[in-house]
Order: sequence, then structure tokens, then C-alpha cells
Amino acid sequence: MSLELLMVVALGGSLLTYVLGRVSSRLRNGFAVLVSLALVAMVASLYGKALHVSYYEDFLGMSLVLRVSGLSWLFAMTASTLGCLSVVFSLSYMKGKERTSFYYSMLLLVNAAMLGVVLSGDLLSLFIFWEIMSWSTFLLISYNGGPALAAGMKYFVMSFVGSLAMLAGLLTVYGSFGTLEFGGVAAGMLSASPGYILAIFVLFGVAFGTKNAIWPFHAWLPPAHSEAPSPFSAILSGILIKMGVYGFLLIIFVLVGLRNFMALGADGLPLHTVLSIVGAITILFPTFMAIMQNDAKKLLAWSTVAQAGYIILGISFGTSLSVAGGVFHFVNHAVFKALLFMVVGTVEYRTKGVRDLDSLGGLIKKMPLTFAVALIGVCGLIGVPLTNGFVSKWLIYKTLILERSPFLALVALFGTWGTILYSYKFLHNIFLGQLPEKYKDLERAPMTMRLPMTVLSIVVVLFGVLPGIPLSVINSIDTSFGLKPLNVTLWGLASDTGALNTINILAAVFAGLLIVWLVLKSGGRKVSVDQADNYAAGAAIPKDKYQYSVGFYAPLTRMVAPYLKDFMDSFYMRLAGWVGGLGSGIRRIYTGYVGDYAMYIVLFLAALIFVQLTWSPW
Amino acid sequence: MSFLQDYVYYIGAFGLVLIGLFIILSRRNLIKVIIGLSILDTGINLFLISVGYISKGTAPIFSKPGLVAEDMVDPVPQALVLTSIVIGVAVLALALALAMRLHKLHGTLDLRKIGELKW
Amino acid sequence: MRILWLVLSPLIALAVGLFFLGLSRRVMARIHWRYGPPLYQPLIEIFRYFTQKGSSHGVLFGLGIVLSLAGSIVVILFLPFGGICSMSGSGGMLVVLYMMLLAPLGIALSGGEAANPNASIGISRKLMLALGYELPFLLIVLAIMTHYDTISLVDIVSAQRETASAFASFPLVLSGIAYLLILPAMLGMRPFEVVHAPQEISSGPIAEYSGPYLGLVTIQHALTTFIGISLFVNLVWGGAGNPFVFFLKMLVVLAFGLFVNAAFPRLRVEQAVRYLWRWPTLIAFVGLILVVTLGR
Amino acid sequence: MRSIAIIILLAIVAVGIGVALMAIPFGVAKTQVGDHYTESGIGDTGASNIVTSVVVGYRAFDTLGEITILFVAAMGLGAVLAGGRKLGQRRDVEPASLILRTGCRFLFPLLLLFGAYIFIHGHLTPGGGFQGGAVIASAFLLVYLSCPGRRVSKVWSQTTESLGALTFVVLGLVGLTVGGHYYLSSFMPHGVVNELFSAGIIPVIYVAIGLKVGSDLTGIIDGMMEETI
Amino acid sequence: MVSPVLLIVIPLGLAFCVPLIGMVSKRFARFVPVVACLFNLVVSVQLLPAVLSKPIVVDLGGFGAPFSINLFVGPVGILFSLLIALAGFVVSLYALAYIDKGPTTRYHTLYLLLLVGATGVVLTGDVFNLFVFFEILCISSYVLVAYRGDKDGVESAVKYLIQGALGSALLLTGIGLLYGLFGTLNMAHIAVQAGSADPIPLFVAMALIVVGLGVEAAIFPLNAWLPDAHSSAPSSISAILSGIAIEVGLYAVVRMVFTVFGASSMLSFLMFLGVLTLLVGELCAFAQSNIKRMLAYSSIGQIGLIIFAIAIATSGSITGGFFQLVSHTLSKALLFLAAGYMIYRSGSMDISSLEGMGKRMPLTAFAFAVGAFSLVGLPPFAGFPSKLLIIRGALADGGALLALLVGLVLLGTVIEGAYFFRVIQTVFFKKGDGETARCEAPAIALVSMFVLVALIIVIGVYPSLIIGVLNSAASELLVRADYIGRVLG
Repeated sequence: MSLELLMVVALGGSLLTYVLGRVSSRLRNGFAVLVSLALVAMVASLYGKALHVSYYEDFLGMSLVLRVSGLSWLFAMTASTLGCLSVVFSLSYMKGKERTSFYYSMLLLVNAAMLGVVLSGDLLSLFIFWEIMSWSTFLLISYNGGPALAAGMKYFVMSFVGSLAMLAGLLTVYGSFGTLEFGGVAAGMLSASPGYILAIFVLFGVAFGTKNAIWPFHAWLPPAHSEAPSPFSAILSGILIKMGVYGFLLIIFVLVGLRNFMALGADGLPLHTVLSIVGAITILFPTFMAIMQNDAKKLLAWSTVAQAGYIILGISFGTSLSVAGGVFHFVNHAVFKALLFMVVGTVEYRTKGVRDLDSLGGLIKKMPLTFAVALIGVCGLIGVPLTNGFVSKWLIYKTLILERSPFLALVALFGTWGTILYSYKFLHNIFLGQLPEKYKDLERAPMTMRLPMTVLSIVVVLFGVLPGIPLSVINSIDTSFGLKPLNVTLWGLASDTGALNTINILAAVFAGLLIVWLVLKSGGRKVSVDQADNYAAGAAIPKDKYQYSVGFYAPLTRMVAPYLKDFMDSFYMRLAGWVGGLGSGIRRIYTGYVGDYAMYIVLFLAALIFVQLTWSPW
Repeated sequence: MSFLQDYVYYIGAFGLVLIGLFIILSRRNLIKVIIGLSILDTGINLFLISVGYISKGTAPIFSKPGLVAEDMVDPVPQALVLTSIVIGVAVLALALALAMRLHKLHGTLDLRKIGELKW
Repeated sequence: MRILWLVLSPLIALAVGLFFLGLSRRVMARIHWRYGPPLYQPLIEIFRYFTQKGSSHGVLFGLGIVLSLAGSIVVILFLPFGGICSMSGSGGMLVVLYMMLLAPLGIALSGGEAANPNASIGISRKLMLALGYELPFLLIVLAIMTHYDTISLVDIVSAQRETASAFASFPLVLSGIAYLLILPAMLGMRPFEVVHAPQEISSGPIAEYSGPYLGLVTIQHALTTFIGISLFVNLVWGGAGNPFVFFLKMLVVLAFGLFVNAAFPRLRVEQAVRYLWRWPTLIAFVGLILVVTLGR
Repeated sequence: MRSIAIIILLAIVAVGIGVALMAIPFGVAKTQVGDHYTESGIGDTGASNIVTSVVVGYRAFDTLGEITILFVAAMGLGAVLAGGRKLGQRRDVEPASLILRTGCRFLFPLLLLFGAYIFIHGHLTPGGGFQGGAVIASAFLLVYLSCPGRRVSKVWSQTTESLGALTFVVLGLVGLTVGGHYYLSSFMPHGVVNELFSAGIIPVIYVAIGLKVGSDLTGIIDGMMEETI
Repeated sequence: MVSPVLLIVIPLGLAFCVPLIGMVSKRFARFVPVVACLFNLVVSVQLLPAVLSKPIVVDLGGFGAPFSINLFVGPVGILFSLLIALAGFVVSLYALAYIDKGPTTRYHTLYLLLLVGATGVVLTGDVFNLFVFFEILCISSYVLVAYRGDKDGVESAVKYLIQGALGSALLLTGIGLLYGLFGTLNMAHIAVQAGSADPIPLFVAMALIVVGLGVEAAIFPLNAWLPDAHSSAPSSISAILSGIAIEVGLYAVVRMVFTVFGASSMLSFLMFLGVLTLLVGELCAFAQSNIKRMLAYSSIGQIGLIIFAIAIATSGSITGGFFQLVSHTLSKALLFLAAGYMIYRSGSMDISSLEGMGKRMPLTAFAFAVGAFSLVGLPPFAGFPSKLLIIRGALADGGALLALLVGLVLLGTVIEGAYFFRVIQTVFFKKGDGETARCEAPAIALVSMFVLVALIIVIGVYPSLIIGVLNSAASELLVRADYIGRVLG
């Protein structure tokens, strides 16, 4: 399977989808699914291969290369799978909306660009695909109009700042090493000075950090995730922002090299520590922001920021355990966050666009399957044992404790408790409690929505029970980075400093469940009563009012809200305001009076002559 | 004194140029500004001619025998001035036409009041 | 032997937990100048519940409580009980911390499905309160894990047994004090009783339970009390070499809890969280800093 | 305030230019190119008026541009004024006095003749196409002044304009193909210096320029008059 | 081989023919600019290989180098003439449909003359001849700005004329000083002597010339006419003014500074000036609500970028500057053309009035988006390789100052991205309140836009198609001796 063919299918598929959409929407839908499936198959067939093709010999004197390695295979696989599921999910979600051809084509384009990013073998093609990804994402975020426009704008500007920093970085690299291929750059970096590496790292870090929405570059993410169409939010949160993770892995382990990286920064405050502190802030602050959200997608969006913090925390430690944890958490987060966004999408689809947590409730009766997958997703998000999130978080925590970073571990663990709070709010306010009257006749989710959600929820549990499957892939990535290989078993990890054995947990949980279930069965008879048949101390139960969801964590919110100002966001907004004000100020020099304009001309001339006569600098 | 004699043409020419510039910069009536442009052009034309002047030279025309090339003034500036004058005429005509239209549309020739396009 | 303990340890925990429940009711009654119920009263109640009719609000209603109880049982399997640990080497303290999530989560889910606002209010309070005591608790746990450089609970216990208990060794003493300060909150005793608050929100999360369900909840309550106290003993009081000593230590801790329970009035959830994030957190924080800076 | 600023700025400019002029002494021969023109102008072009040989010979391409500029101005004036003109809107103007009318009637043919003389003899005497054209235009200006109702035929003036300019262009192209393979090369025989039929293509071009400039300027005058009347 | 002089003369002759043809039939007259531009395009392409191997010097009149005017058709010249012919061709196609009112014959004549002036400026090797062609360019653009004869048009034309005439006067003074100093008008001839001349007079002459040309080139303090003129002109003319006229002005400045004066000490100043122009342009554009004014300010910004790139004066950066110039011409022309019909249909130049245009005129809106993407420098459009080259060139020598300037340039790019994407959002994603009926631009206008779209994408994907020309153009600017030797023999 050649990589060029893969990219041609990906990019051509996107274009052709649009063209077919002009012909017939059914044809287009089928084609889009087909293309995304084909991509999954093609990427899967690349497993374990190491290809390296130069597909464009001379782009302004630089050659563009595609290559596949273990790392890029993992990302490509995740991207294509999520892309495929998202396309399937869109089939019903997008039904009846306008400009669907544009939507599908852009969705496939984003998918193709992501594949391009991770399959790139040199920094320039990475950048090119990165930019294509950025602008097509912008178009998709803005797709809904209204508040989405501001969200899209924020996304674009921040991501553009990032990618321009990356451009500057990669061109500096080109200037010093004369090549942009990973191998060449890595070879050059071996002999580069630490200050130089630091500068390059910062430039690239801004780009990757912005995409990955780590603090302080997170401001774009919450509005963008919440305003984008839900299937795309799934991609956005699940894989697209993880391109930043890919970037960090790439630059730390492939380009700069771990040893160089660990040596960067001042003596007291090495760069990797800074990075992990940033990761910790990224966990803590957004978690609390998520607790306070009333919009389901915004809640998930802030949660995405927080989870990105775990990944960065894992990567920044640079041990085989932590990197495995970070990478595994990326995979897991992709799975369960995409799942949760799809859940919101389903709810939104059935309730005609409601995602306000204050006005939903009780949907478990109407959409049991959706609730079940949401529960599994939430468990993964929290990291309940026997779901995938547990394993990856366990790896990260263990690193943090063993590396004697208790404060970071504290943040990570405490963040998990915050996660429980907002996850439960999410579940409760949508699915639990009393069903509002207006949703009495809600139908179950359509097949094309249930299918991708089910697939993802199966993966959540599968990776939680058998973490050895993904961990062996990740372990090979670890070894390719030159890290000590982990002792991976199918059930977890063998180690002297605390092993992980999911079979034990599984057995214990099953035993516990069995016992309790038996005890329960042995008890008296159980009758099913209506959901609204509640204990109300003798009072009549009012319809539509017997629900506690507004201000779910009001006391806590009252307490912490004064300290939780997103000051980075307000800083950016103020910055944007300043730029606008500066523009409005500067344009006042164009006064409209032509005498002034003539004056500028003479002034400029006089200034030139004056300077030359007095100082003669020229 | 000899300085004045040597450079009187330059001084005169650039005097006109500066006057023209001053008018353009300080007047707000469009017609006056156009007049200023015209004066500016004239000054430059004079300057061009004086650049090519040779003391006690003759016109560069071999209209009668006995004229020698060495005595003639430089013909090039004269040709340039011819072009420059024509360009000046063209700009002047166009400026006046525009001024007419402007007056018709805005009802004024005061350039300060004609500032709807700004910022 | 191990298999035997696997079966026995939940039962022992249940027995101890129920005993503690009965004891605390009795003690409280004596403090109130009443006689109080007999010590075996909780056991009687459980039997009674299981024979009564229970009304279910849906599949999750039952499933949640089953999950919760199963979670507690698993935690018990992972906890050393006086030198006996049925399941060591499966992830250590981290797994315990995580499995302890299951119990409140299960109750929260099943209570949530019941669509009773009182339950929802109780759950939301429970979660907030948990966030409150979790911060100092994590600081304490991390201080201990860092100090002994392991994440395995068994190792922590044996390390304490080799030297002195955490309480008595210098850098950890602050953590121990902090743990004492938050212990009532972890056990759900007054002044941190706001979750159930029977007079106010009809026992909160468990408002809707009846019959066998209520029985399971009571068992769950007993196990939770057991877990809370035994975790304390294991983490900072050096565990014990044999179950009997362990049980005695637990009794002392319970007595302390009951004393606090009787002496203080109930706090609002905000006040509780504010308290928890102030003194205990500060002390635990200083403790952790000492551990990190002083090293082992 | 503004005036003071302007004066300061202009003073700086004046000083700068003054310093520059120190390097350009007045009244001294200093150009290589100009000397070359006066030396070999007759030989190269056959025109005894060296200015003409520069204008239409050495630097004829400038002149092509120059007539283009006039053409642009005339066109542009029409376009600008046509933009806002309302059809059929015309004020009545009182006719000119008898003296003016009679005088003009006499002067008109004479002026035409004089203009033609100037541009036909452009290679021999001071003057040339532009000057001649201007004189011709002044003849038409007189007509406009004396008989406000009378107009020059637009078709004719435009045709002359275009044809005059085209002649110039085409002559240049002919030079490109037949003589010397240079654009605007003097491919016709130079003849005897100081005779009317001499100097190759220069008189032809000057005639074309004269007609063109005359009609251009007339067109400009016509446009202006039309706006005011 | 055809003579390059035909590039100027044939369109000029055709322009003179337009009024004659217009008398016969106004419909035919419209096609003359199309034919002329097509001719130029063909000739330029045909000349390209020969020019790349050896620049052609055309002697006009055949009197030898410093004495007669000569055309210097080097890579720079042929690049610009190609660009002018191409943009001219596309815009004249567009104008076939767009210009339907007023004195159309005059419009087409003047339009063609504008292009002739531009071609003349870029091909000529004589300072005064440059001035003459420059005047053709300027005067015809004054007129075309006022073509519609509305209030704004005339006002901006008057302002443009005053500033332009002032600039020309300064330019002419400078040329006069040059002639006084060197006694010649031939660029190469001046260049030979410039090295040994007295520096102060030379500087004054250069200052006058650069300021005079800078007015048309829209360098920062001299560009006040531009937003007015570009926004009030008919859109086809805005496209040409933005895409061709200011670039030609820039060419003249660059030619003067690099070839004629060889003023390498001025370059760092020009670099600053370029960045300043860029920032002022982008900031002003950011604050605009009028779409055409925004595009006009964005042109100022782009010109600043090009100046910056060229003033770095390494082969790589100049190549980048020229590439940027090409991509700016294509993209900005496309933007103005697309915006032109959107404004025409919505009846207002306010950005907010373009809401819902993505649905009403999808193809036009698509073309607009491509133009905007390309201008912002996103792959795979033509603006990307150019920005890449510029920044690569600027970062190549690794100086801290240049790195700082690059930072400012990138900042400007971000601002540019912000306001362009704001418009794109308005066009595509804001729900228009009123009309929803489709009202696509006429076919011929769409054809012209899509020619540009195709070019932008093709160049963006295969920059090597034009990189050869650009490289030799850069070396033409950098190696003065070659130029001088080629002209003076």
C-alpha cells in the first residue's frame, strides 16, 4: 500500500464528495462512507511497515516526504477510525441541514489533512497539511453561523499565530541545517547549541500547544468545540487537537531527542518541568471551568482541555512509563471524548438542538442505549477501573509518584475528582432525573448514530480490560523513541514498583457484582414503579418541576467562581480589542483632507533630506 | 553677488517650485491648488532648461551657416521640457475637468469640506 | 488460604461495619441520655428490609446500587486487614483510590434515576463534599506514598511496621493530624452530615430506597465506614500485625469520630468545603512539602 | 501653525536641493549626450533643428508617449465630463459681439495656415508638431468664443486624433520592418539639410503630431466649453 | 523572433483604434483590450525563453546605447509584462460584462492605455521615458477612478490627482537633477557614473525620485490616495490598480534603488519602511467595515511585505518578493473582481451587506474565498510559497534584527488573516436576512475569475513553474554590472 495512493484517496475523496453532492445526496453519502472506510482499511494495512517516499521532489528546493512509523501509524489509525465513525454519525445528524456537500467534503478534507500531518516525513509537508487542516477546521467550526462565527474566528487567529510560529521555526531549521527531513533535522540537532534548540522548541511548542489547547493557549477551544457540528466536535476533540500531541512527541523524541530535551532550560527550572507545570495548570483550571458549565458541549470542551493536560503531563516526564501513559491517554481520550460528543449530538438531534443542561433530563427512559454508552464514556473519562481511561491515568499517576512529583500527582488526582463532578452533572442533567413533558415522545437514536457510539463504547471497555492490545503498540513506539521497553502483558503491566493487573480487578469486580446481585435477588419482591412515582412527603408531584438541575453545584460555584477568571481569554480578547483600537487610531492619519496628504509627501521628503544632511547615514 | 548671478536661474526656478509647493500645502481651494501645481510645473520646466544652458550659447538649430555645435546649448532639456509641458497641460486639463465635476457634485471647492472619504 | 480470605474479608468487613453502626447508635444514644437500640439492631434492620417489598425506578436503579456495593467489596479485597491482604499487587493505592469512586458513583447513578430532587440535591452535596475532603486526603496519601516511595498499600504498612507508624515519624506527623481533621468528613459524620440530612432532604441520595434496595444501602453504609476507618489505620497508624490489634485500633478511631459527631452541629456544604480547604489542606500541604524537601 | 510647519519643511527641502545644485554648475557644458546630439544630429537624422531631431529622432519614443498622454487627457476629459452630463440640458448663451465674430472669421484660416506652417517646418525652424497643433487649437478656440453655438464635429476630430496617432505608430512599425530593424528608425532618405523635404520621417511624424495635437486640444476645449455652456 | 517593442506599440496602436472602432460599433470596441492583452500575453510567453537565456536590449531609433531610448527586456521586465498582460486580459474579460453603463468606448481605450503605460514603465531603460510612461499610467488611472462620475469617484480622483501630480513633479525634479549631474538619461549610463558621484546631490536626486515614485508605489506615508481611489473606482479598475499599478510603481522604485543608484545603504531603511507599511496597512484594514476599502488597505500591507522582502536583498528573499508580487496580483485582482459583483448585487460596500452571498452567488463567493486564502498565505494556494520564500530568505542569515522584523511581518499576517476570515464568515456563514434568490455573476465574469482561481491553485501547488523566472529576475536586480554591460555593450 503506497502512501501517495492513501493521500490521493483521502484528498481526492474529499473533492469528489463535493462534486457528487451536486449530483445526488444519497450517492454522496455512500461515497463519503466508502472513502472513509477505505482509508481505515488502507491505514490498517500499513501496520508495522516502515515506508519512506518522497512524493514531491522540488518544492522551492525542498523535497516533501511521506513516511510511516509506529507513532504515525497509531495517530493515523485513530484519525481514520474516528473520521469514519464521524461520517457515519453525520449521516443522520446532518440530514436536512443545508450545505451538506460542503460539510462532508470538509470533514473528509480535515481527515485527509490529519493523515497528511501524521504521515509527513518532513517539516514542510507537516506544515502544509497542518495549515490545510487549520483552515478546513475553521470552515467547519464556522459552519453553524451565529455564535459559531466568533468561535471560528478565535480558533483561526490563535491557530494561525501558532502555525506562523511553526513556519518561522521550520524555516530557521532549514536555514541552519539545509534540510527539513526528520532524519536530517535530528542529525543536525545533535550538535546544535541548547539556546538554539530551546528557541526552536518554543516556536514549535506555540504551534503544537495552541492546537492541543494547553494553557495558556486554550482560549479557542471551548467555544470552538461547543459551536461546531457535533460529529465534527467529536473529531475536533478526539483527534484533531491531538495533532499537537503528535507534534510534541515528534519534536521531543524524534527531532530534538530526549536527552537534549531533558537538558533544556535553566538549571533550577528545566524545560520539561515547565512543560509539566503547564500540563498541571491545564488540568486544574479547565476542570473547574467544566464543573461550572451549563452547556453540554462546553462542559465537554473544557474537559477536553483538562484531559489534554494529562497527556502533556505524561509526555513531559519522558520516561517509558509516562510516555506510554500519555500516548495511551491520547488514544483513550480520542475514543471516549468522541463518544461523548456523539452522545450530545444524538440528544441534540432528537431534541432539535437543545444542549442546555438546565432544560434536559430523564432521557434515560427514551434513549437507554445512548445512556448506556454515555455511562461507559463517562466512566472512561473519570478513569473508573476496567475502562481504558483508568489504565492510562494509572500509568501517569504512577510515574508522577515514582518520579517524586507529588504536587503534580496531586493536581492530576484532584483533577480526577473534578472530572467526577462534571461527568456526573453531564449524565444527571441529561439522562437522569425527571423527564420534561415536552420530551415525552422522543424517539430512540437512529441506527447510524447508535452504530458508531456502540463501536466506541466497546473500545472503551475492551482497552480497559485488555490494555495489553494498545499498550503493545505503544510500547513499540516507546522503544522507537529509545526508551526502555515496558513489560507489557495482555492484562496490564508487570513491574517491581507496583504492577497493574486488570484480570484481578476484573475478577474482583465480577465477584463483587455477582455476590451483591445474588443478595439482591434473594431479597423480597421488587415492583417497578413509574419514574415520577416518588417520595414527596405527601405532597403532589408537579409535572415538569420535579427536577433538580439548575445550579447543580451552586454552593461550589459560589465559592470558587470569584477565583476562576479565564484571564488568559480576557487577555486575548483585550489584545484583539487593542489591535482593533490601534487600527482605528492609525487610520485616522488618513484625514480625508488632501492638503494633509500632500504634507505627508513633503514631510517624508524633508525628513529624508534632513536625516541625510545631519547624520548622513546613507 | 556672483553667486546670485551664477545661480539666478536656479534660484528663480526653485523659487517657483517652492511657491507652488507652498500653495499646494497651504491652500484649501481646489482651483488654487491646481494653480499651485501649475506653478510647480513651470518652475521645474525652468529648472530643466537652465540645467542645459551654456553661457552665451545659441539655440541648437543649424539654420544658417557658421554655427558650430560647441556653442549650442544642450538640446536634450528642451526636448524634455516640451514633453513636460504637454504632460502639464494634460494634467491641468484633467484637473480642471475634475474640479468642475467636483463642484457640481459637492457644491464646494473647499478641499477641507470634501472629506467624506477618510480613515 | 488466599481464596479463603477472599471470601472471608468482605464478611468480616460487613460484620465489623455493622457492629460499628450499632455501636455508634448506641454511643450516640448514651450521649443523648437515652438507652438506644441494641448493638445488633442494624443486622435486624437488614433482615427486615430484605423481606419487604421494594419499588424499583428502572434498571439502573438496581444496577447502580449493585455497582456501588461491588465497588466497596473490591476495595475491601484490596485493603490489608491486620497483615492480611487478599489481593495485593494489582495496582496498589491508586486502584484503591479509584475503586473508592465506584461506591458514591453507583449510588449517585441509581439515586439519579429515581428522579427525586432530594436525591439529586444529596448527590450534588456528596460530590462537592468529596471534592472538599479529597484535596487534603490526596495530599496526605501522596505524602505517605512519596515518603515510602511506593504505591503499594502493603508496602506502606510493612514500612511503617519496620520503623514507627506514620503518626509518630517526623515529616508525616502533619499528614496524620490533617487526616484526623478530615476523618469525620470522609466517614460522613457530623458536622459533615449535610449529604443525608434526614430532616431536610429526606436522607438525600437514599430517599427513594425501600425493601432490599434499602438493605443493600445499609450494607454499603457499613462497608464504607469500615473502609474509611481501616484506610486511616493502614495509612497513618501502621496497620497491625494481626486482625485483632487492627480491630482495636479501628475502635479507637471510631471513638474519636463519634466524639466529634456528638460535639459539633451540622455545617452547610459551603462551610464544610471551606473548612476542609483551609486548615486540613494547609497542614497536609506543609506536611507534603516537608516530606518532599526533607526526603526520606 | 500649519504655515510655519510648511515653511520649515520647504526650507529643509530647499537646503537639500540647494546643496545638490552646488554640484551642477550653471552655464557650463557638461553633457556627453547633448554634445553628441549637436555634433552628429544632422548626420543622424537630417534635421537642422537639433531639438526636433531629439524630439522626433533620438527620443521619438518619448514623443510617442507624450501624444499618448494628450490622447489620454482628451479621452479622460470626455469620460469625466460625460459621466455627469444630462442630455439636452443646455443654457442659452448670448452671442458674441460683431467685432469678435468678424475678427475671428478673418483670423481662423490664417491661424490654421500658421499652425500648419509651424509643424511642417518643425525640422527646420523653431517649432514643431506640438506648437503647430496648439496654434491650430487656438483657431478653434476663437471659433468657440465667437460663435458659441458652433461645434466641431466630434467624429472628425476624433478620427483625426486617432489617425494622427496611428500614423506615428505605424511609421515606427514600418521602420521596424524595413529600415535598420529598429522601431522608429529613420528609414526614409534624409535628403538635403535645410530643405523642406528632408530629414526622413521627421516631417511626416510632425505633421501627424500637429494634426493630432490640434484635434486633441480642440477636443479638450470642446469638452470644457460643453460643460460651461 | 518578435521584437519586444511590439509589447508596447501594438496595444498602443490598438488603443488609438478603439475610438475609430467605437464609431462603427460599440460592441466591437469592447473586445479590443481583450485582443491586445492576449497578444501581449502570447508575445511575452514567446519571448520568455530567449529573455531568460539572455536579456534583450532594444534600441529605439538605432542610434546606439546612451543616445537613443532603449528598452531593457530582462527577466524582471518580462515577468512584469507577463503579469500585466495576464491581469489585463482577465480583467478585460470581466469588464466585458461589468462595464455596461457610461462612455464604455472611452473606458476601454483608457484601460488599454493604462496597461500600455504599465508595460512601458517596466520595459524601458531610460529614466525620462519611464517618467513619460509613468504619467500615462497615472493619468489614465485618475480618469478611470472617476469613471462612474459619482461623488466618491470624483472626490477620490481629485485627491489622487493632486498627490499624483505632486509626486510626478518631485520625480521630474529628481530626473532633472540626475541629468544635471550626469548629462544622460540612460539608466545604465547613470548607473555607471553613480558610483563616483558626489554622494549628497546623488542622495537628494534619489530621495526626490523615490518619493515621487513612492506615491504610486504606496509606500507608507505616501499612500493616502490609495484607499480612497481603490475603493471608489469601478471594481475592474480597482483590480488593475491594486494588481498592476502599485506593483509597477514598486518596480520603478526598486529599479531605481537597485539598478540606477545601487544604493545598498538605503536597503535597511527600506526594510523598516516595508514593515511599517505592512503594519499600517493591515491595522487599518482590520478596522474597516467597507469591503473595498479593506481590500485597498490590504494592498498597502502586501506592498509593504514585498518591499520588505526585496529590501533584504538576498537572492532568496527577492525571489520571494517577486513571488509575493505575482501572487498578490492574482489574488487581489481576484478579490476585487469577486467583491465587485457581490457589491453590485447587494448594492452596498458594507461588509455586513454581503451576508448570505455564499448561497446567492456560490461561485463568486468561492472565488473570493480562494483569493482570500491565497492572500493570507495558506497552502495550497499561491500565497503560500511566496510567504514561505520571503520568510526563508529573511531568516536565512540569522540576524536578530531580521528575526524581529519577521516577527512583525508575521503579526501583520495574523491581522490580515483575521479580517479576511471575518469577511469569509460573513459571506458564507452569516444568515442573510433578505434576499435568498440566486443571482450569480454573468458567465464571462465567472470565466475571468476562475482563470485566476486556476492559476492561483496551480502556482500554489507547482511553484516551480514560475520560480525560474523569479530567480533570474532576482539576479538581474542583484547584479548591476550585468545590466550595465548588457546595455552599454
